[in-house]
Amino acid sequence: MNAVLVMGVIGADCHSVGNKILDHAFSEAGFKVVNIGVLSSQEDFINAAIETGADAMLVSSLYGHGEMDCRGLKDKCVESGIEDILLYVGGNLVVGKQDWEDVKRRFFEMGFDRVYPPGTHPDTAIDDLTRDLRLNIVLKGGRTDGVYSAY
Amino acid sequence: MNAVLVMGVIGADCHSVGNKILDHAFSEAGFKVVNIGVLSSQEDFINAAIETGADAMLVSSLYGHGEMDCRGLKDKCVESGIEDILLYVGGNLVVGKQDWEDVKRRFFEMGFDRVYPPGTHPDTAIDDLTRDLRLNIVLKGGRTDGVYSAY
Amino acid sequence: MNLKNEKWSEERFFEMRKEVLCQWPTGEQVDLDEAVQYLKKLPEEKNFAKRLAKAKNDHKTLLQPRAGVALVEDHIDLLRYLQNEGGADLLPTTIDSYTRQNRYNECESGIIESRKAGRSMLNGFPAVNHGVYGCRKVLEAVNIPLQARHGTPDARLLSEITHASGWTSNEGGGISYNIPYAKSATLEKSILDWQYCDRLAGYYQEQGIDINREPFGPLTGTLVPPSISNAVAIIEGLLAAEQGVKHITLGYGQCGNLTQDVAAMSALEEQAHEYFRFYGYDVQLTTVFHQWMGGFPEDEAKAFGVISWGAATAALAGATKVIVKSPHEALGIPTREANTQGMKATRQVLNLLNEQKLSMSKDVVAEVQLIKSEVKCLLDAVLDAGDGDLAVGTVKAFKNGILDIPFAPSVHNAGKILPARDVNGAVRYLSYGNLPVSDNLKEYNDDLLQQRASKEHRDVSFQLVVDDIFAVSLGRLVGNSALG
Amino acid sequence: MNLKNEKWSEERFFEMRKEVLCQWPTGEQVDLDEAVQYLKKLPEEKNFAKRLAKAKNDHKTLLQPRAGVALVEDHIDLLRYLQNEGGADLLPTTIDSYTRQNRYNECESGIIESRKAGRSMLNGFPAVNHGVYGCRKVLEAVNIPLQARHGTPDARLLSEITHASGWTSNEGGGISYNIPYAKSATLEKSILDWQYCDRLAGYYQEQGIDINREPFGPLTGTLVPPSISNAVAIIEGLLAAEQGVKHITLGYGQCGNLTQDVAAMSALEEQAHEYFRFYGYDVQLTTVFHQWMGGFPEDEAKAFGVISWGAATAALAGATKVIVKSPHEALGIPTREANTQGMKATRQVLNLLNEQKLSMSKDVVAEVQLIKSEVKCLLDAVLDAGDGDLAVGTVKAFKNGILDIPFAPSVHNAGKILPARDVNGAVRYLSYGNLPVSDNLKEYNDDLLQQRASKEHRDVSFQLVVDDIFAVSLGRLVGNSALG
Ligand code: B12
Ligand code: B12
Repeated sequence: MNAVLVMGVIGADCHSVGNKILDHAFSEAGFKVVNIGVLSSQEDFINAAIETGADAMLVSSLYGHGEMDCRGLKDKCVESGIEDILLYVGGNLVVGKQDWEDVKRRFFEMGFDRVYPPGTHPDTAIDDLTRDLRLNIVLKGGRTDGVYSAY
Repeated sequence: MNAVLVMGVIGADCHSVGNKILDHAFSEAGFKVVNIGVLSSQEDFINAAIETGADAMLVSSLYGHGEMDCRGLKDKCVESGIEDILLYVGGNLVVGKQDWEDVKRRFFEMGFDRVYPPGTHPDTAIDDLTRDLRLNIVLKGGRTDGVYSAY
Repeated sequence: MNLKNEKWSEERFFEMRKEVLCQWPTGEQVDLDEAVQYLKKLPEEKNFAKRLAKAKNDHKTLLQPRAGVALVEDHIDLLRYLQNEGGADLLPTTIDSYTRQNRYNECESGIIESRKAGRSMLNGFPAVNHGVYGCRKVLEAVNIPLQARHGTPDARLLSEITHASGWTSNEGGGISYNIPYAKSATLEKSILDWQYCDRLAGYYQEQGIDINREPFGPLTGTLVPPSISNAVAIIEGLLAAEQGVKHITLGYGQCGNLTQDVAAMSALEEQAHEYFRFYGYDVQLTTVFHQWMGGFPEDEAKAFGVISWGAATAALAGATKVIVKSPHEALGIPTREANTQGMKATRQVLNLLNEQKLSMSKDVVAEVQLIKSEVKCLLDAVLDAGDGDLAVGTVKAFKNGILDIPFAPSVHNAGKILPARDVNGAVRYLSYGNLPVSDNLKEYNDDLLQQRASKEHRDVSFQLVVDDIFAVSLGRLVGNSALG
Repeated sequence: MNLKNEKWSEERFFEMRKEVLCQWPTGEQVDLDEAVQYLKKLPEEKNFAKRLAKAKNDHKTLLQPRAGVALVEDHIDLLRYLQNEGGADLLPTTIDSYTRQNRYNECESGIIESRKAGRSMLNGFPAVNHGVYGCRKVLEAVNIPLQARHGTPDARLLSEITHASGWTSNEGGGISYNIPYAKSATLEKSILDWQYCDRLAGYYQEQGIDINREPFGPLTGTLVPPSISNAVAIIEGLLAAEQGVKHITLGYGQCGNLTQDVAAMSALEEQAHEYFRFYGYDVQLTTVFHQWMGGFPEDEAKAFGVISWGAATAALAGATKVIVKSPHEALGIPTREANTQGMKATRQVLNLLNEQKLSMSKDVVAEVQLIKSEVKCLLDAVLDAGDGDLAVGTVKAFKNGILDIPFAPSVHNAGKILPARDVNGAVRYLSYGNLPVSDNLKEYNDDLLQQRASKEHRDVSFQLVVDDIFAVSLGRLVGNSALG
């Protein structure tokens, strides 16, 4: 069974190129990709995740409003009963060139499991996903091998 | 009577473009210019100054060895009995991009009256010369007007 | 929805205005008669259209940055800095993304959060929320013309507020500010809404006030073949002219191949003139060249290389203005210092090339011909689809993939074409989708792509597209995965 | 002094060697037979000539910085950094100015002072003082070819030491490393001394070791008309070939006008080939393009603009390599970081242009013709002056102003010509001095200058020259005092 990823670009953000590239890369890597596209609200992400029983939610934000748009997403996931879903975020997350360690910390505090800087190659996320999904299963008490595979 | 300037490029330095431009500008401004050219030693400067009874000595150094090449020049002037001559230095005085205030201090300590950074316009030097030469006369107890003029 | 490429009557326009001005409380601040008086009193040097006309006449390329922050005072500081330190010829105000989606409530939060954080939390200036009072403050604080730059499918209120504030240019268009910027906004509506914006500009024009309009040339900024962007630019130019706009700047985003870029700019200007003339529009046409609009390298020195090559191409193409990127491009909205660095590098190159013309080589002439032929194929089909009506035809054309913009987010875009670079680095079609381009043009195109693939010892495939998307940010023009 | 353009016999060469190797104690370290063995064992990728030949074959432009500091260990760190971080294709070692004047005692002080100060007090690497041991350490610490770059009228000992150390390229020539670099060194002597250097390279070549020689193209780096620098480059190429040099790189310093620069590079390569063929020399010819060699702007962003435009021109001109400037150029010898920034900007532009050719427009063709005609006038007169002997003719030509380099410090240079930019920014002759250029060429030249003067509403006068010298550092190509 292939892991299901919900992905999209949050907020009023229309940057679609990276989204299409990630979709292509994740699909090629064997994941089942549910791409809700650009200009997606927190609710859009959560609904898609619930509907598809997704294992991970990959949020992109390129345009600078990421901090405002992502605030509260983790809480909403908890409220909606999908508190175990892996939460990744990446892109140009804040306005301007800021200290990356600081940015990362702010997003970790918001409840994201992984935070990616601009220019992250899709392969990095694929590696992490493969590792984290397996781990997640372990934590959830499931089987440790072969259950989720990207390939 | 027009003020006499001895000018040249010190040490093993061959940068001749600025030297030709300064020569042209100072001459146009009415100074009597004695240009000893590039690759001139401290002795060349001093001999030319003594021979021509120069009022000011304008040393250029572009190539980075200025600090080594200029060391001791003031002492030699004193020894040669031209301790009152105005001493200017300008160009790319040291190796690399260094803190300018620091560079200036080092050259003041060597006994230069004025120290110019890269990109100094000839007019700056002309203004300074006009002022300093007049001042020099005053200090020497001479007449304060009309004696030395650049025009 | 009653869409037609026909000048709106004053009644229809004024009818719609009432509705528009109610969209947010600051709409009340717009009084058209007062605004006309205000604009009439502005000094010449703040008029965008006049500044461009002068530059065109003097064969100079003007320099314009992008910039906008959340708060009025900060925005003024920023623009003054770009004017005084950066030496901008023309000033922008980049509008934030919530405004672009008409989410003025979120703008309000962004303004408050920005005050709290002590830095801009918005990626632009929320002009609607700041209203005419705020926008006029900005205009009055600077000495050169001001333009709204955004990406708003429905920019009616924004345009009302900014023009009334003396901002004499407005970027956008019903296609170029929808397909690359929106997901579900329909073209019927965005074209209608931009007819409104154009009609507004036309209204001012009728009162003797020159207003410049600039369709957004680069679209998605990512490997857009020149014939696509030129076709869209010409359509939006014609739609604007019909509503009474007299000062139009058509734009193009650098593809990176000098021959193609110079040719595309030439083709755009020539062919737009031809169409304007054909339809009897009397328009003052100028051009804008956008420095590379795709992904940038993170390294600042490399970014300077990209910026400078854009500047050189702008100069050699004889653009009336160039929109400047900064060395921070890959990472985030630039500080004013970084923005100024981009401008200084650009200015230096423009000045180095000021006296130089690139004489038309036979390669450039051939490429001009190619682009114009492709554009002709597209525009003929668009008009056909609309039974002669350009607006209607455009909507249908996007539905059928007769017009199609690569990598666009809109569901109203077919998304079937795929661009890739050829053996010389020019952007070609890996897939034409449904574009009605003639077979001989396609053969020529395919041959050039095949040459590249052979040179790189691989097949013509989607991997070329992926590699080309990343290429510039990885330090080259043509993505060649073999090179690593 | 017995100067003749004739290959030195081995006896004469070995006779002279004895004397040369005594000039400084490190001369003892050179053992020619051992050196030949050492060079034979070097890996291919450290051979300068081979690397250039490959690049030429692949139509690639290689990237080389300038760099040198006083101490061996620091110099190794520097070169490794430029290789690894900067991505240099070829490495330099810039030699300090005392070495250039053979003042090895002062070098010794410089080395000691540098140790004390903890920073380089010398503006380059004193290779003679460091000897073969020091220089081999440097070569062995890097992975790519190494070249000595200097400005030394008498570089005999320096060449002995560096070649014996496995540095497979040597920059310079009897004219180009005298007239712009010295005040009183006679041409008779400097040409003889460079015949020695060439003969040394030729000797290695006879032993089957490829050694590259590169006359210094840009001369004074300041508004040198292409016909002057091309004429000198071709003369030095011929003099080197006569001594048995087989791998020659001819150079040119950017003037800034694209048409002229591309044409000058074409003309140089074509015409050099013609002369080599005429005299029966079998030479592997490559070219080097120097980014703007005159005064730079202090602002780093502007400097990036100048650097990038140089990179673009190098690529479009198809140079085999480009010598890179840094954003610190106006201020001082660059840090390794600044040097790397210059290289990165350059690499980015080279890569953007890698797939692009500029097709020969008729303007370029006309300019090539013009430059070749002027060069022909000069070379004919030089040969005439020497009764057919190029070396003798060169000495006489400089005496009579038949060859003349603008702004040069040497008393053996007539200093009568004055360059200025024309209406398109190309470098022309404000005064031809005694150059034997034909009247029709002069008329064409004067007309272009007159056009510029008229455009700027002023006379053709010396002020043009002054303005043009400062122009690039003030942010433009053509100095126009009216523009302020
Ligand atoms: C092309 C582009 C545009 C196009 C977009 C067209 C389209 N529909 O996609 C246009 C011109 C329309 C545009 C518009 C705007 N843009 Co824009 N744009 C860019 C640009 C140049 C390239 C983006 C791109 O396509 N890159 C190529 C793709 C493949 O890479 P990517 O998007 O970065 O995505 C990759 C990685 O980031 C990563 N990734 C992304 N998300 C995630 C998530 C996870 C979980 C993981 C693991 C990885 C990951 O993987 C992706 C694939 O490799 C960038 C700057 C840059 N990068 O050079 C600016 C940039 C993103 N834009 C920016 C801005 C601000 C805007 C505007 C608001 C206008 C403005 N103020 O200037 C508007 C946005 C309007 C809106 N409503 O969103 C800013 C954002 C600033 C900030 N964060 O501080 C940038 C950084 C430019 C800048 N420096 O100012 N833009
Ligand atoms: C052209 C040039 C050359 C030409 C010179 C030809 C010639 N014969 O003149 C060539 C190519 C031969 C050359 C060689 C070298 N150069 Co050189 N050169 C330059 C360059 C690019 C421009 C100089 C120039 O002509 N400027 C135009 C004139 C009009 O301006 P100017 O010389 O600065 O002079 C003006 C002012 O400085 C001022 N001024 C100067 N002196 C004084 C004195 C007084 C009293 C006053 C008031 C004002 C004043 O007024 C002048 C007129 O306006 C500069 C960098 C730059 N500035 O962009 C490097 C530069 C000067 N060179 C430099 C170096 C190191 C060298 C070399 C040693 C090679 C090397 N290691 O790279 C050799 C020197 C060999 C030698 N023996 O001297 C360095 C010096 C570094 C430092 N100080 O840290 C510089 C700064 C480049 C760099 N950043 O590395 N160079």
